[in-house]
Amino acid sequence: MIEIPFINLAVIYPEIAIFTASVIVLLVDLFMKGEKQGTLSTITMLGFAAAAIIASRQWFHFETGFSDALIADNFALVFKLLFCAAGVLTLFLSVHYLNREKIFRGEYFFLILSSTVGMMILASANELITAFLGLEVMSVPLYLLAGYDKKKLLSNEAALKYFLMGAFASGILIYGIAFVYGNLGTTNFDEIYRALQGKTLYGEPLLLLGLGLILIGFSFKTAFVPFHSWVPDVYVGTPTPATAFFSIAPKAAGFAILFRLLFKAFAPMMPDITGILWVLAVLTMFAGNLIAIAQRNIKRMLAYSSIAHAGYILIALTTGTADGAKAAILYLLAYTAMNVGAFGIVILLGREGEKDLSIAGYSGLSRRHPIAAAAMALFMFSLAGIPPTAGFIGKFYIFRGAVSAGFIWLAILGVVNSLISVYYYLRVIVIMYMKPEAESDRVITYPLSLMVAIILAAWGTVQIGIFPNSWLNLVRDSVSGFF
Amino acid sequence: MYMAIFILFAIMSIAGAIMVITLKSPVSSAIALIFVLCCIAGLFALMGALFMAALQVIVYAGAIMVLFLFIIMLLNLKDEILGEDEKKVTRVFGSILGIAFLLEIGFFVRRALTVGSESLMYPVPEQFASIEVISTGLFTKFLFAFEITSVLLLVAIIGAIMLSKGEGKTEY
Amino acid sequence: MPDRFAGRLTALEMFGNYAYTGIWLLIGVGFVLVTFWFASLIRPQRPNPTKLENYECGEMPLSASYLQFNVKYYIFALIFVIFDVEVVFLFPWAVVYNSLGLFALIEMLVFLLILIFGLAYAWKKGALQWV
Amino acid sequence: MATLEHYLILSAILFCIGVFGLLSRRNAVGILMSIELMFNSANINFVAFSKFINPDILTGQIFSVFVIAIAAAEAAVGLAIVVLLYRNFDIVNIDKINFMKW
Amino acid sequence: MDLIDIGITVGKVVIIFGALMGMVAYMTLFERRVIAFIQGRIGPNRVGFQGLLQPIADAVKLLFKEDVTPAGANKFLFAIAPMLSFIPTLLTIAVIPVAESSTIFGREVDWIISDINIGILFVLAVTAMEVYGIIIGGWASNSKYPLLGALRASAQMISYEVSLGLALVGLLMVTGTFSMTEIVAQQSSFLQWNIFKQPLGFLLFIIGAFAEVNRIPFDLPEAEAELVGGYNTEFSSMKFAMYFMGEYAAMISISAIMVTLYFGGWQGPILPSPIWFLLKVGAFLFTFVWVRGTLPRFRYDQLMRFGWLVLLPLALFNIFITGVIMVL
Repeated sequence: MIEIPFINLAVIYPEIAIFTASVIVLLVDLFMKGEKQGTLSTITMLGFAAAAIIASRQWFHFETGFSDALIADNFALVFKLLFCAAGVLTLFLSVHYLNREKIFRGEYFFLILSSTVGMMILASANELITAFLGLEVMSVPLYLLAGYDKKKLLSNEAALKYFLMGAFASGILIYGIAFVYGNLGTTNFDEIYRALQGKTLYGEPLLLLGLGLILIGFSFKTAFVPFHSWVPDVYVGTPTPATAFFSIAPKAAGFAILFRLLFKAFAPMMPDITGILWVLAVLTMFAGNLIAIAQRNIKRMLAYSSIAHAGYILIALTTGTADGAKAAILYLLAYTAMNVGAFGIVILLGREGEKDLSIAGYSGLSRRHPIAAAAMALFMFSLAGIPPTAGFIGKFYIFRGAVSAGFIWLAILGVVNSLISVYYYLRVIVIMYMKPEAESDRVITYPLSLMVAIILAAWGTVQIGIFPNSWLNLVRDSVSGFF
Repeated sequence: MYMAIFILFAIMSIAGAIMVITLKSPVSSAIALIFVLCCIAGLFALMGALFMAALQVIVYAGAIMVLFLFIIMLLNLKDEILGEDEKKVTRVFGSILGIAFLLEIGFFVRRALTVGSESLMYPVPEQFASIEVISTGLFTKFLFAFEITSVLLLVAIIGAIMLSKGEGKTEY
Repeated sequence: MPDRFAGRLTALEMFGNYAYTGIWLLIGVGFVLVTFWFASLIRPQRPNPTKLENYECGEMPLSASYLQFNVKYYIFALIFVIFDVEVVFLFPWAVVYNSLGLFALIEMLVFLLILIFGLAYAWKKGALQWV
Repeated sequence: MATLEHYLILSAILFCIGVFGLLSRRNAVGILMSIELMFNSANINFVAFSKFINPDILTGQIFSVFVIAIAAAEAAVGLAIVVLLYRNFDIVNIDKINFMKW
Repeated sequence: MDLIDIGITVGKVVIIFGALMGMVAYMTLFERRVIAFIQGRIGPNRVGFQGLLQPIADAVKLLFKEDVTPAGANKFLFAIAPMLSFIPTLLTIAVIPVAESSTIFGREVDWIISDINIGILFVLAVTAMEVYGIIIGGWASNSKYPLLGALRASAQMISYEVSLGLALVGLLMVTGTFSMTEIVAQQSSFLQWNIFKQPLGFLLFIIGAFAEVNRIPFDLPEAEAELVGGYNTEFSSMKFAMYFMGEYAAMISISAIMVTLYFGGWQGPILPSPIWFLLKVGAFLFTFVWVRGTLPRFRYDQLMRFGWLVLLPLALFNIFITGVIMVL
């Protein structure tokens, strides 16, 4: 008789909730006749809500299960909550958009939900193979979401590009995992940590190779420069709500696993790879910001800006301290709010067939649509990191963390980058407020769901910016038990 | 003898792999890939990993490659014109990567010579080939990974059907 | 006497029965090749253009032979790949089923249930209908 | 006797060939096949490590089972995307798609 | 390992190979005669006594036929495709125990080419490769009918391969081993035959087996009326013969597998074990012929629907039932 392992399903309650919702969505879509968009989005919403409630009730429980393959500490839970928030916001963004583009299909919700399952696994994975499987469960729906708008060439191309890059990254990643396994004989993060005691990275060539390949693999997925070349085209080709989702949730998931990997499993090796991360951070920030300046298409600009923001979070990763991790989580929360808001406005101002995406087309928007312009201005300010917005608070804590950990140059370069980014974010505002109105037959309707998303995002942006204390408490709790 | 068989399989798989990436006709290249996969299965068998060898042939060579061949025939892929200038950048990049990896190989070779070839050769326990050991691990320690695989497969099946299905009820 | 063969036959000793499989394979390949070779010695070889044409019920082939075929084939191959993976997970499971018992049954039920949703999806979307 | 190094070198060579193929092939199916080569080299590594490093628990082999399952899922999805592009726009070669656009 | 061992091994291989080839040859005659009988005809009875030399005459004829490679065909693939169809079938024979182990020259001889402990997996792996002979053959011909036939054949084979595998899972749960010899050893008496433990599994397996070897009622790939001759239309001479032999060898090997897995293999009372084995295999071969003479052909859509929506769920159900019974 083989001993039955201790399972502890509690670790994956949120995942189960989301996955159940996805299956129900699938079945309802298959067997229900007539108008089903309302039902499907309600189910999806309930799934996210249930997962979020479960996750918040597990706060400070520190469950582990499945032979330590998964761990539900606060760090994982805060990311799970973030994914739920991102999912719900994406849902609000999607409803109107899908109708406008006439591409509604039940699979959309299924894909969002199952991708979230993957992200949650990634956030709570405590073992490399589980993490890899989580990454795949996350990525495969994302490839499909990129190609969701089947009739559009850009969307198709985006799917192919995203897929090829993603599969390439997976190949590199699994090859790296093989070397780590080969060198240490285990893939469990705790055991890796124990096995690494007394070893140096440069004394173990196989380990160095493995860790390097793993980093490259994740760099592809989280789009660090120079592994970012897929980002702009994929972001532009993907349906806009999915783009908003892409720019937030998978990135957050990637950072979650990177934090766990580098701060926990490979903590003894952290000093050795700080230099690499430093270079990655600087490259990512500069490339993202400098190329974003030249963009004329708002989605493309936001794509590069998302690369740059990943660079800021990389600063937090480079510090290797608890402060860094806290700042990163705070920044991700802030970024979720402001980026969803920005994409919401882009959807609001867009028209069927993804037209009206040029930044120049926003000229004089303030006169005809003052509310939309004001909201956009808020999100742009926040993305640029101007107080009193969420973006400012996020950046502030990241740079402070970098300085206190002794990475003064990194902080300075980060500030320089913030200044560069101000240029292109403010340009949008300038065009909206200062330029004469363009000849446009733009008619804007204010669909309820989209407005809910934008208002929530604006609320988040302002809330984190003005009353950061409760959020700071949240992130402080979320890293407890992690360090 | 073991070494001879290893070298035979290794050379065949490398030659096959080179054919995979250089042959112009996609069908030939897919068949070369099938050949490579079978050689790798042979290597697995040589290592005593019989279950893996069988799995490699059943799933990889016998199922995934059928899918590839079907697609190649379905799309009627023409012979590829290799060696044009359009991908020069990637070619250079590829060569650099290739050289980097060759250096890595050189490193291994050196290490192989210095460490001594017998040092890593443990006697293989009786149960190495045993499927029970794999199953036990698969269904106890890696239970979660196993279950999540089904989610991945579900997503793949649904997504692939969604993408490749035509819009109408019957259109395929 | 054994000494002369000692070096040569280590493979059989080392890999035991697996080596026989290889030998059997070689015999099969050899048989086929010899047959082909023998046939090529004795058979006539007089090709002409008409003879080399594709068979199309006696008509001249009208169009290129590589016709586009149905995406259906792809969908069947796709479902096959997914379920083949499922089958190979079932094999190790079946072997330890006796020692894991109910636990294994539940595990596999969850696994299969999840995949059956995929099958239901394919069926409901008409991917399994050949029309 | 073939040792661990031999297998690692073999897998590294296959991985190299895969990476090179990925960058030099022009049609998406060819690229996908190169990616399969990469997955396979990882598999060789896993099995070799499980034999030579810890032969009594076989985790490496279990990993390669998962890798094969993942490869199957990826191939299915990737080929579906290829079919999609081909059906709608008659594209199979990736240089019709501007990959390096900034 | 000395000369006697080598001699025994060689002898074993020669006997099994020769027996297989002989069975393939006489299977063609047997089939033609039985079909003729079912249809009220006589069948070939001129060459030799009751047509017993007919297979030899056929072989000689095929040897002397011109080998035509159609213009535009991929020569290399066209040449290896028949081999790819024949050799996997041959390989499956290697893991089937054909008789009780006996003592020759004071040595224990197992009547099995290679007694590997993953026999069933080996069979499945090799079966999975069988499809390539057909796909490649059809594609390399550069012709319409073979391509269509090949695609149909391969789609059909892969569809039923899943059910075949799943049917075996049920068996594996009962036996708990992949080794063919052990499975035979477990079925030492009539009542212990696996057919009684896995009746539904066997039914699924035999249906899958019919589809795998492309026999009526699943012989759509070769449907003469629709597709000329299916994937082997363009093949002639020995290449055609190789496909033909592949098909008959597949029938024999799948019968042998069924006998081994479900019907106690070579075991039986009184008569010597090889005779029992041959008798059981012969019964299955007769079934193949009988079914061909009796049943009509499936329509293609029926075939696919049956495979995926009836056989596959049934096979899963079989596994579930087996699992529940074993737990109870």
